[in-house]
This record gives sequence, structure tokens and C-alpha cells, in this order.
Amino acid sequence: MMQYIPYNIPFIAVALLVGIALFIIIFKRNLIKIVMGIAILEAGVNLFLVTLGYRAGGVAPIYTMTPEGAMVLPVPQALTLTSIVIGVSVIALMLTMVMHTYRHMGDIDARKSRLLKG
Amino acid sequence: MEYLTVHSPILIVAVPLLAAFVTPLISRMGNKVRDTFNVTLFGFTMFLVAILAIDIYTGGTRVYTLGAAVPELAIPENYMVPVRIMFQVDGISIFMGLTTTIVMLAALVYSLQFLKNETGQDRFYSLLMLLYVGMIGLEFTGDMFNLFVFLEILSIAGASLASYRTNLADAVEGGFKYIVISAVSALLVLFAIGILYGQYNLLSIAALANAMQFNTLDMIALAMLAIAFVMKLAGVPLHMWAPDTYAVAPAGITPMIYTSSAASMYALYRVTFTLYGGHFDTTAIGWVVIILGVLSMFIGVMMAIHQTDIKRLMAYHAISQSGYMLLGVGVGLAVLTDPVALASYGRDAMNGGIFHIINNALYKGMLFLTAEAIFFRIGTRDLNRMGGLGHNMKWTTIFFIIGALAISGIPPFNGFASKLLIYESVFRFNPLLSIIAMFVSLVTLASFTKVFYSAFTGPEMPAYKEVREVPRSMLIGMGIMAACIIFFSIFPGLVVDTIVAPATEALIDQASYINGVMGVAP
Amino acid sequence: MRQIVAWFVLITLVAFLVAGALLMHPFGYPPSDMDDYMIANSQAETANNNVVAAVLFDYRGLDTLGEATVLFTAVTGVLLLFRALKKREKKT
Amino acid sequence: MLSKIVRTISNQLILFVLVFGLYIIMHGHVTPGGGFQGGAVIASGVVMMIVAFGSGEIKKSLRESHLSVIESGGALIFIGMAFAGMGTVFFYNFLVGTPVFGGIPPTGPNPGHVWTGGVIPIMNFGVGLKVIAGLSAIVLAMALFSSGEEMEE
Repeated sequence: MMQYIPYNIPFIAVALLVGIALFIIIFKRNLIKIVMGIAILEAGVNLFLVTLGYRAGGVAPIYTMTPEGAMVLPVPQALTLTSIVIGVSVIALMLTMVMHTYRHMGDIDARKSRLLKG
Repeated sequence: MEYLTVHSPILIVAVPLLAAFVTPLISRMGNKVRDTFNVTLFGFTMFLVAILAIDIYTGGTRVYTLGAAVPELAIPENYMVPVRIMFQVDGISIFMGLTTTIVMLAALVYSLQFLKNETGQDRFYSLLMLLYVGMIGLEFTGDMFNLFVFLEILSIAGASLASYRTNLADAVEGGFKYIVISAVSALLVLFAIGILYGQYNLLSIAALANAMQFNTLDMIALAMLAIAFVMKLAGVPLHMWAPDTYAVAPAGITPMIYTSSAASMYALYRVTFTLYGGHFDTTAIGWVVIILGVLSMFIGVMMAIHQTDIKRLMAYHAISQSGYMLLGVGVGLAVLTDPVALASYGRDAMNGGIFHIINNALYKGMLFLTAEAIFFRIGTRDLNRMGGLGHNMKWTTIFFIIGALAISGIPPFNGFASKLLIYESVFRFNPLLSIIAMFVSLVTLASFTKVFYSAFTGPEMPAYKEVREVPRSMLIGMGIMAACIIFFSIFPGLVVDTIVAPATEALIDQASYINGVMGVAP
Repeated sequence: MRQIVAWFVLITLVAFLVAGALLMHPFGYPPSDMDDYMIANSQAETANNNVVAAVLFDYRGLDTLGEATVLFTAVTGVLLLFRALKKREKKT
Repeated sequence: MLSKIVRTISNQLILFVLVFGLYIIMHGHVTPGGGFQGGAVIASGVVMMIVAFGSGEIKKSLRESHLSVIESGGALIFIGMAFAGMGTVFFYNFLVGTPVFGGIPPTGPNPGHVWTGGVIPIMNFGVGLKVIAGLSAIVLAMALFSSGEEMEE
């Protein structure tokens, strides 16, 4: 386990990013901040996916005019692309709802609204 | 016919998807055309579900590889792991598919007249179809990442439909809560998928189950998947979103969102039984599921008692009923590695738990629809302001009585059949759990008696003199559910033997699921 | 009380994540059974130079369809939520 | 609505954005890029126009209902190509080897040719349309809502 530490810094960065995101989602009560937390969580997960596919010294997996050599894994890149678009969609919908909440409440603080307590 | 049978797994997903994409275009030709189009395509989908079900019950698991030269070619020739996405439909998948389809039929028919005076109908139907696609895809897919994608489809469609009534602040909040919970749980699922992918470089469920070593990382992934799905199915420590969302969602959607929780429960079972089962002693995780189930049962029903909002009350009952399913299947999971116990009561417990999923989707769905019928006519969900509705809404009253008796487990209704299976088998596993389950059932009966008295009986209230029965399509929607409940009540043995037992078998028999993909010789 | 539980949950989760990060395969040396097949065969099977595009639209086409569907769902949802609540008078 | 300088520059710039986006969409199968990326580029161009001219001005020429139709069209192209493979299997790449986008590139690194890829370029185009229309519709709806304009049904 110890011998991996110098190489595993990207994974640790992912863990911290996800930790920060969870902190925001659990402790913050401002709806916009919750949305931002989810955006950071998405960024963390996307970073995780794309680091999974890195192969040391690899080139992009596209054969057009590529130099010879090992290629990085293509599947994580496809998965990341999918998950980015899904993230955009989720956040668009969330912001829509936040805008509606603001129109109803005049405020985006979850403490002041009746239902969003827990 | 042969062609349709071969391609039915993907067509069941693709045809409603096509309907959803075409709806914005075709609705320019008028509402009648759009309704006819949607109902027709959904009818075709139901036909496909039926032929797929017959095929599965006679021929066993079906694998459909997308984009391969032959549908059954899960692994490319001369290679050792699957590279393409595949649909793998076995007993439990098609069981969930049937449940979803029945609920969707009722919801679609119910919505036809319910929406008459609302704006945004085209998008409503489009999203309803997408919600169905998300659920069916989640149930049929044999690929982890694909499962995540369908989970997101159903979350987004469900959340936007839940806040359909944007003029009410509650509706938007309910939807927001649902989308936050869904987004977090879906990202946890994605993280777990990343962990599994990083270790095995595989995404197919069968291939992953085959390669599973169950080391520390796999356990972390299992914990994340379990947290995510429990969050999504509103198991008790993470249930806070459910009452808010169920209460505000418009009619037709509440049963669908409820069924999507059942789909998450399916995903939980799929992960614990098929992906991780067979590699470790499942007793511990079985007990975790049992405890979650008992907590959900008990806390759900206790919270339900003092609610005055009829849909919130039903939502807490929905949480409580999910507890029975978790309990039944949890017992099966706890004794999975013990063949004697599994044969003597484990299978029965799982049959009960799985049978309860479809029963509950039916009667709970119908109760939500009756609650929404009341809201449709009198414009309030507050029990204290209701009364004497039985005089004018006779059919709704009858449907409510059927649903209430079924949910309380009164013989001869189907709720009794599944609960009896659970009581008997759980009693042999641990008597205390069985007693708690019976107690919860009694409290449920008490709670629904209260609702019945305060909403339907009593003198006719002057304010509601003009209240009429709901339009016909709404009655037909409820009638479909009631007909299924009555059918299931009359022939519980037949239903258990034909559709529930294969589902249980599919969960227990991990090897045949793996062989469905890995065993195909190149 | 709520705060303490929340902190406990958070710290446990992050500890799990960091432990997981340390246990992952060494960065830059992933196992690659499935991906090697795609890198080797994408040109012959899908007539495509861009392996990522081949994965997106061929090997994992349904994911991309699902992703497009998610976007469609979100757009439909957003337009549904921003719709006018009153029916407009029909222009004749 | 922003100042005249911004409006004029945006008017000139939008052409380049469109061309660049289309290039990315149509070369998705030979170079990095594809429908999603190119679509996002063009959609960001639309957002630039909304910012420069204000949503009320844009609404006169770009309606959500039109965007909705374009989006459905893109989605139908995509799922249609998937359905067209149903002769063998859903999502089967049936155009490989045919005269339409069917050229098979030589194995290993090569200069690349646009006329390859089977159904992939067509799917990229469908997805591109869908993403342009979808993202623009989201931003336009939000802009209209926050400026208090009435939305059509």
C-alpha cells in the first residue's frame, strides 16, 4: 500500500474534492450553495473517472496523425463525457427549481422555507 | 413474431423513447392525435412486454447485446470479456417490468382527463414516457454504467414531473428535494462504478460478478451502492424526501415515482444478490437489510398516524410498506449461504417480499390515485376539511376501500397473501421480527380506518354538495389497478408460482446470470 | 446533536474515500482487458479513427442515447417548469 | 441589451463560432470532438447573442417551440440511425463498408479521412442539433423567466 502513495495523488485529490462537496451539501443551507456542492461532487467524480483511464506515457486514443505509442483507455473518456452532459442537465433542472423557489419565497435560504428542513 | 421476440428487450425501451421524442412534434397536430399516438405506442409496448414475459417464463434468461452482429453474442469472438452494452432480462427483471407496465398503464389512462385544463400537456406526456423508459431500462440492463444512465433519466423525469404544479411553492420544493437526493445518490453510484471499473476494467454486471474478489475496495463500493439505493428507495434513515415529493406530485405521477423507488429496490437486490452474492457470507448484509426494513416499517407507520395531509399520510405508509419488502428479501439474503434454511423458509420469505413489491405498487398506487381524485374535486388534501364524500364519489370510495383493506393485510386481499408469506417465514427466522410486522399491519389498518371515516363517511358537507364523481378516464385508471388487485387476491397461488417464484429463483441463482453472459462459447 | 451526527458521517465517508484512494491500482497502470479490445479493433469494426467516438456511438451507443435522452428530459423538464400557467386565448 | 460595441462584435463573432462548432461536429469521428462538444460551442454562441441583445430581442427570431422541434429532430436522427440497424441488432453500425461514410481506414496511425465511420458522423450530426437546441432552449427559458417575460405554452 505504501509504495503507491506517490503515484496515487490524483485519487487522493478526488477523495478530498468529494469530501469538500459532501461538506457543502450536508452543512450549507443556501440552495445555490447546495447546487454548487453537487457541481463540485460531479467534478470530483468526473476527475476520478478520467484518472482511471490514464496510462503512463499514453497518447490520446485517436489514430489520426497520432505518434506511435501506448494509448490511454478510451472507455473512461466516453463515460466522463456522458457524465458531464448528465451533470449539465441535472444542474439546469436544479437551477430552474431554485429560480421558482426564489420567486415563491423571495429567498433561497433553506432554513426559511417550510419543507426543506432535513 | 420471431423477430419481435428476439428484439423485444430493446424495443420495450426504444419504442416509448421514440414516443417521447415524437410527442413534441405530433402535438402540433392537436391533443387528440397526441393522446391516440401515445396510447397506441404504449399499447404496442405492452404487447412486447407480454411476449417477452412469455418467452422468459418458458425459455429462461435473455441476453441482448447492442450493436453486435448477433444479439446473443455477448462476448466478441476469440475474446474473454464482454465489451458491448447488453440487456440481460431474467425472472426478476421481467417481474419488475410487468409491475412498471401495469402502473404506467393506469397512470397514463388516469392522466388523460386529469390534465384537461392544464397547460404543458405535451411535455407532461413526453416526461411520463421518459419516466417509464428510465424504469424499464434500469430493470432490464445488464451493465453498471447503463444502470446509472437510466437512473438519471428516471430521476430527472420524476423530479420535473413532481414539481409540475409550479404555482405551488410546496411542489417546487418537493421536486428540488427529490432531484438533490437523486443527484447525490446517482453520483455515489457512479463513484462505485468507477471503483469497480478501476479494479476489473469491466462494466457488465455478469462479468463483474464473475471477476469479483471482494477485497476492501469492493466493500467500499458496496457500501456506496447500498447507501445510494437506500436513499433512492426512501429507506428509513434517508427517507425525508419521500413525503414531500409524494405529497406534491400530480396524479399519475405519484404511483410512478413510487414504482421508481421499487425499481431502486430492484437495483439494490441486483447488486447485493447478483453482483456481490456468492463471494462472501451474506448474513451480515442480510441483517443490515432486515434492520433497515424493520426501521422503515415501524418509523414509517408511526409517522403516518398523526398526519392530516392525506397524501403525506399515504407517503409514510409507502415507506412503511417498503419495509416489508426489505424484511422479506433481507431474510432471504441472511440465509443465502445456508441451503437448509434457504429451502425451508428463505425462499418463502423472498417470495413474500417480492410478491409484496407488485401488490404494493398496485394498491398503494391506487390509493394515491384516489387521494388525487379527491384533491381533483375538492381542492384540498387536508383530512380535517373532508367529510361525507362517499355520498357523491361512490366509485372512488369503493376503490379506496379495496386499497385500504389490501394495504392493511385483511384477507382475502392480495396484501394478506404476501404478508402471510412474510409472517410465516420470518417467524421461523426470528419470531420478534414477525411480531413487529404484524403490529405494523394493525397500526396501518387503524390509520386507514381513520382516513376512511374522516373523508368518506359522515353527513354530506354543505361545501361539497356540488362535488361529482371524477371523469371516466380517471375511473378507468383506478379500475385497472382494482381489477389487478382483485385478480391477485383471487389467485395468489397462481401468481406466486408463475411470476414471483421465477423472480426469487433469478435472484438466488447467481451462476446462471453469470453464465448467461460468460458461458456463451465464442 | 444533528451537527455531531453530520460531522461523524462526513468524516467516516472521507476516511473511506481516502482509504479507497490509497488502495486503488497505481496511477498510470490500469488493468485494461476491455479497453485493449476497443483500441485494437475500433478501426476494423467501426471504420473509425477516433476510438473515443467509436466507444461513444458504437460499443456503448446506448449510453450515449441515454445521455441524449437525459438532456432531452432536462430540456423538456425546464420548459415544463417555465411554462405559462394560464391557457392563452386561441387566435383565430 | 448591451452596448453597441458588444452587439456589433457579437454579430461578427457568431459566424466564426458557428463555423468552428460545425467543424467540430462534422469531424467528430476523425479528430477530437463530436456532437456534444460542437453543440456546446454553438450553444455558447447563442448564449453570447442572448447576453448581447437581451432575451426579449432574441425571442423575436428564436422561439422555444422552434428549438423544441429542432431538438426532437436531432433526437429522431440519432434514434433513427439506431433503429436502422435493427436489421441485425439495435445500434448495429450497418453503414460500414457501404458507399455512405463506409470507408474503412487503414489499421494504425493514418492521416484520417472524413468519409469513414459508418453511422457515427450522422449520429454526431443528430446529437449536435439536439445539444444546440437543448442548451439554447434552457438558457433562453431561464433568461426569459428571470426578465419576467411571458412564456408560450
